[in-house]
Amino acid sequence: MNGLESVLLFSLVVTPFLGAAVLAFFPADNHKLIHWYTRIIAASGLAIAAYLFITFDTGDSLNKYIVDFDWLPSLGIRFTLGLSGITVPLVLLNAIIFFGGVLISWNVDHRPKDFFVWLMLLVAGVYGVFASRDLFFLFFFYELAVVPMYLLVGVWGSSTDFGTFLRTKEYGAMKVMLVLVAGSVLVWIAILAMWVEAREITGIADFGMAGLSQVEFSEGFQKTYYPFLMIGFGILAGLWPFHTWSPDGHVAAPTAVSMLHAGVLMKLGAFGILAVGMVLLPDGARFWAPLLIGLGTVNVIYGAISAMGQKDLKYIIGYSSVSHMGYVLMGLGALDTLAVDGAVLQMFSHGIMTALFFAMVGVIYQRTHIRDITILAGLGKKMGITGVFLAVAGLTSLGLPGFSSFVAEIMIFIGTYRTYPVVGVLAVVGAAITAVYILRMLGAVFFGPIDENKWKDLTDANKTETGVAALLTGFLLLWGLYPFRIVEIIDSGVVPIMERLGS
Amino acid sequence: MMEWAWLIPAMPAIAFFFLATAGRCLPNWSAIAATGTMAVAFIVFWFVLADWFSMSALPEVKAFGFSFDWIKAGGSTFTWGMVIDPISLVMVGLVTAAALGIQIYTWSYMSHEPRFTWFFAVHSLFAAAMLALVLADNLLLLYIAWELVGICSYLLIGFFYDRRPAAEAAKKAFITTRIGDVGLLIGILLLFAKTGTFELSAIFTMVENGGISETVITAAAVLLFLGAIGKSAQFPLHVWLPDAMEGPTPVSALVHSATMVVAGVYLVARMFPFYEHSESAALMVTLIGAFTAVGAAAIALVVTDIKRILAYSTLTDLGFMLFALGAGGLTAGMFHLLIHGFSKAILFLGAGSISHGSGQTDIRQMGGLWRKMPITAVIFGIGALSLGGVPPFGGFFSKDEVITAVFDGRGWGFMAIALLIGFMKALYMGRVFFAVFLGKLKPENEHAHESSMVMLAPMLVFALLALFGGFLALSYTDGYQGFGYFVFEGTHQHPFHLNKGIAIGSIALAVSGFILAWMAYVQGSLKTEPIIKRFSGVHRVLINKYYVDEVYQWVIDKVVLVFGRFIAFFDRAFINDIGINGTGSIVTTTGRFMRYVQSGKLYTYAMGMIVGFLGLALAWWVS
Amino acid sequence: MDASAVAFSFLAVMVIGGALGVVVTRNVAHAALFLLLSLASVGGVFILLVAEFLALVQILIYGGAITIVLLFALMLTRAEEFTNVRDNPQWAVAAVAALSIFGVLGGVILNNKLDTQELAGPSLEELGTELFTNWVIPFEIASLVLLVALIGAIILARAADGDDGQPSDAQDPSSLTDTDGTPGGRS
Amino acid sequence: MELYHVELLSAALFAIGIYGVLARRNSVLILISIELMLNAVNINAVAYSAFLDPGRLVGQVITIFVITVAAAEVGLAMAIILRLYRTMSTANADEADSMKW
Repeated sequence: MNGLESVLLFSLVVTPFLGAAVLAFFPADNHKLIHWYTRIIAASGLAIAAYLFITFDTGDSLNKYIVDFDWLPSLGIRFTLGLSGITVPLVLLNAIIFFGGVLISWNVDHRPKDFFVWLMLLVAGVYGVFASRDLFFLFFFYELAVVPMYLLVGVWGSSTDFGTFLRTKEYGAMKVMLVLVAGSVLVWIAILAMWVEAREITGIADFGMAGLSQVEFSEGFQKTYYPFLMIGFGILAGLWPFHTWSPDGHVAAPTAVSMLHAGVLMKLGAFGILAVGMVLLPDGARFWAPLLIGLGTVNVIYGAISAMGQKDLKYIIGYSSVSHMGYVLMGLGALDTLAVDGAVLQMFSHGIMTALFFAMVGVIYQRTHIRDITILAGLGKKMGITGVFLAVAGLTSLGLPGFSSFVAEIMIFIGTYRTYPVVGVLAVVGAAITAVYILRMLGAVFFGPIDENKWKDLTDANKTETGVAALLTGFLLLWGLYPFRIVEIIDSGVVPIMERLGS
Repeated sequence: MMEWAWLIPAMPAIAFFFLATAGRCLPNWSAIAATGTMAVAFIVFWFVLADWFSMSALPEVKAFGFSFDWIKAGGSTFTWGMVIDPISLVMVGLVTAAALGIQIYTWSYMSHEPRFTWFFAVHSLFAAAMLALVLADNLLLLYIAWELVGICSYLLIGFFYDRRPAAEAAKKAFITTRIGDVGLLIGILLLFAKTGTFELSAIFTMVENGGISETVITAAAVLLFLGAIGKSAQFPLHVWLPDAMEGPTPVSALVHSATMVVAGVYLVARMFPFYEHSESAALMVTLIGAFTAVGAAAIALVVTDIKRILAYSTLTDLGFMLFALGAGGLTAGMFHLLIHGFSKAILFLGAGSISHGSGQTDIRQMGGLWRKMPITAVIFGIGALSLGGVPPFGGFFSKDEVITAVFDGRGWGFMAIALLIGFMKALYMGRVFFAVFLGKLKPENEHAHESSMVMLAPMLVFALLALFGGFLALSYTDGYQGFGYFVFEGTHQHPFHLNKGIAIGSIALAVSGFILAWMAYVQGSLKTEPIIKRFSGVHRVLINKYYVDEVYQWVIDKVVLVFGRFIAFFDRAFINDIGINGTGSIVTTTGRFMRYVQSGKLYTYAMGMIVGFLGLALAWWVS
Repeated sequence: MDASAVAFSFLAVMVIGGALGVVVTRNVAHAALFLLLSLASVGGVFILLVAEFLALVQILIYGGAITIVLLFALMLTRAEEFTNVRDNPQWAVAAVAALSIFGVLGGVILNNKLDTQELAGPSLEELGTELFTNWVIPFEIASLVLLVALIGAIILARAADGDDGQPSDAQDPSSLTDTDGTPGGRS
Repeated sequence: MELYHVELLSAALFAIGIYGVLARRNSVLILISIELMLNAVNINAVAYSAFLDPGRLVGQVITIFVITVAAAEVGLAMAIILRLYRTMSTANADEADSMKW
């Protein structure tokens, strides 16, 4: 470990861990102390991530700020952290959403201590996945990020009766947990296979990604094991047809967990495909790219049409996440530098955007206890601020220029169009369908006459909630209007991968 | 001064950000901030224009632009830059003037509205987006501005969001235009894939020297035109424009005159080299333009809501412009766009003034209003005569240019259609003017009153422009040899020329159109009821706008949404309940059977041990 | 056939017979007595194998202590079904399994006859020396095991607070009438 | 008397013990059957010691430990059976199955 940045990176990953450990000894009934403590932890993470992002040097080396400790030398396991151009924005994303999620959880008063302990562990896991340069620890953090979801959804979630079917929080929690663990099993198989194969070839036991990326795996091996990574990580990214855990998880999850779930957790999957699959198994990635882009296209169109048929706000946004993650998968599958750049930016942008969505839906649900858009109407009269921010998220979602999603999507469109024109066309069509369901949702919830008697005591978003929404909107606008810097950073991470892929 | 041209779109954009963030705190400043910035933009425009003329000594200097890097990734650099050439100058002039005038008008018209600030904020953004659209030197920035224009129209049409029709109209406008945008974006992507750049000048160079194949040019031209169809409300994506009346009147004025709808025409004009190089695409533009113009003019003759008549007249005029562009008449199309912009601004502001003063929107409830609102009547009359194509009003010159261009480009048959459109324009313009202002004053309109000077002043300015704008076509000095020398493509300088036969014919048709309208709605010698009775079927079809809306509504309700619900159901019932839950059920069912192994009875476990041992022994023996 | 062979045959019959008696009798008390017979015969086998000390220990501990403990426990529980226990339904399978085991073991034994030395055994002195020198630590640990087992048995068998030593009502109220107070349950 | 005679005796005793464990329901009888199996092992240990081990000691020492542990086991097992009988009013091993599934 050397240099200020390395120390900061290490502390970024470790802080939520220690924070959770320390929080476990707090008095459980002092809610105010617990909230403020968590806010400080989250804010410090945000500060570190912002510093790392701002000072990030897009120069020569791929992985920067290396933190490296021996952990189990006989198996080649090292605790290695490092940042590349791809991960810096994602780490920042995680910090932003964690901070926003903690603030938006001001109203959690059921066992807040336990809630925040699990939330911090989840966040620590996500930081770890993004920063790990060692597959063993990457997998460890990956699991660490998944497991708290079970308790967070199962204990603090909500059950909903949709008339024809029922979605309990227990069901949602179980589903999220089982599906994600199933995905991680596939990932783990592939990781072990690579470890064994690499030891066969080089004679060195090594879980480190830097070492493994130098190994020349045979083409047959790559073609066999890339699908494990693609599907395994893809499940977390909402790859069709393994996507249903995501909307159901959202419906059951509390607001902050939804934000982290769609905002960060789903990004882990796409990040894994890019940073593990495509980096370590380039031949496999090339061979399977048509499948990935095909499933990504299905995600886009299918998710958008499904969202159009939904009535529940969280389902609409859940399926829109499926649709938007489709753009990410599509961009990755195009194997085009511009498209992959766009995919990474879309991860960032979609993370912020869905977080904003869920924050605002949480505000609505907390006040009305309704999420059915056929019942809600005309809320704009009473909840103007909420409406504006939900509209911001919606407009970002449908790819309005000025917000960062547009930048990401246009890059994906260009990249996919010039590799697979038909897919490019379908992607554009998907964006048009998005407009339909987003405007339908906004129109149904906020426009039209309001029932004055029913919503007499309805209040708008309070200062905290407005602040969170403004923070997220600020990032959407910042990189929508001036994407140069973030694209430059992402590009510096993507170009070496693409050079290795030979495209 | 040209290097400051970026101020033109930037000023209203700054106003938007100021009003959107801090506007709540300073409500009284909103109008001043918006109008002030717009005025600055307008002034900058004049300096830029002056600069342009001082530079025009060098004919090869067609454009001046500057740019900055917006994205740099994957070996490509995307820039934001501006192009200043005659087409963009005309558009900037129109947009800044119209936006400024309409904002001043709004001071009075919207003064009672609590969300005054928000209106000015979005209005500013609308203008900024339109200005960026017309100044963009590359397709990416053009698309960005294009989308922003769309979203502003959504916000403004849906300004009265608590009224369900307004919300629905806004949604319809955005989604309909968005469908066209799919084509536009695909066209842009196609061009980028083939040329590797978004820069207009680079693309045009490749078009000129054959760097792009004919097929790609045609495909791109058609795809780009899809975008224009959406934005300029051409058939079959025209349905949103009449409904857009749900927005406040100043919005309608802005949408119909200078922003939004003319964006499509501008796009075709801007991409004109494509249509020059692709005869089939140009023919498509002509046909769609002509078809829309005739169809919409027929509807304009029967509907009775004043704003709807004006809306269908806009459709007609937009079709008319595209008609000209498709026939190769860039100058004519742009000129008509300019004159139409001023005239239509008057008509809409006038209509707003009428409904503001009398509370009526249906022309059957009006009549004789000139006694109560004489200034409005005069101004509205100028607009109607101009669009009706009566000399010496501006509309006459531009209409004549269009018909001449059509004749030159497409021959007699199309010229006849153009003349027919000209006649219908005169007829419905006469109808709306006479029915509203002449005739007997109805008793319920006794309380009608003239609007305030704040509203009338901008109308007066536009009236003067509509009145004398036509003379822009003529040549005066070496520096300005007429509109046709100013706006042209390639080497086809197009001086204003009067084809005497066509001019006489069009004047005769225009005047007869007004006379017919006068007979029908003032003098009464021509009865409309018998005609309606005689052609009741046609009338019903026209009143119902050819049932296009109904068909679309049916498709949306019965196909799109049903399909969406089906997919949602499919996802839940099949993918989830069978696919995902099914996997879970297989595991739990297996477990439910397997658990009987766990009997709780000691002797079965012991038996398991023994059987296991025997099995091992057997295996050992076998091996 | 020499004397030791005759004695071994006789003892073997006694061991097997006693064991079979243990597993077929329906009365638990009889089973305990058959066990005594079988184990005592095993003690006899030990004598034939020149392990006199073990034979003594076998008869004292098994014959004396263990069988007595079993009989005491049976008396303390005094379930009437103990005089007529039924085997479980898988007894036939169990018989096959047991025969199979015997077959496997017998096969292995007969196919692997080991080279034996002359039959001999250590003297009692040797055994004692060995136990208290080389094996002293395991020996002491074994005594600890016994102690712990003893304490554990006492704790398990004594009635908990509020437990009157009767079968609890919740499980089977009818059994209350079958058993009376068991003073042995309280320590 | 050869070694394999003793081994066969031991195997028979072991098999009978297994039968008892598998076929009996009463936990006391299962316990007794286990004692039979332990004795089979003891016979083997002593026999090997007598026939094979040059020092002739280890088998007997082992047997002493087995007997010790068996004594401890019986004591504990009987206590458990008593306890079981008191709480579930049965001494049958298959009726105490509340921890299944």
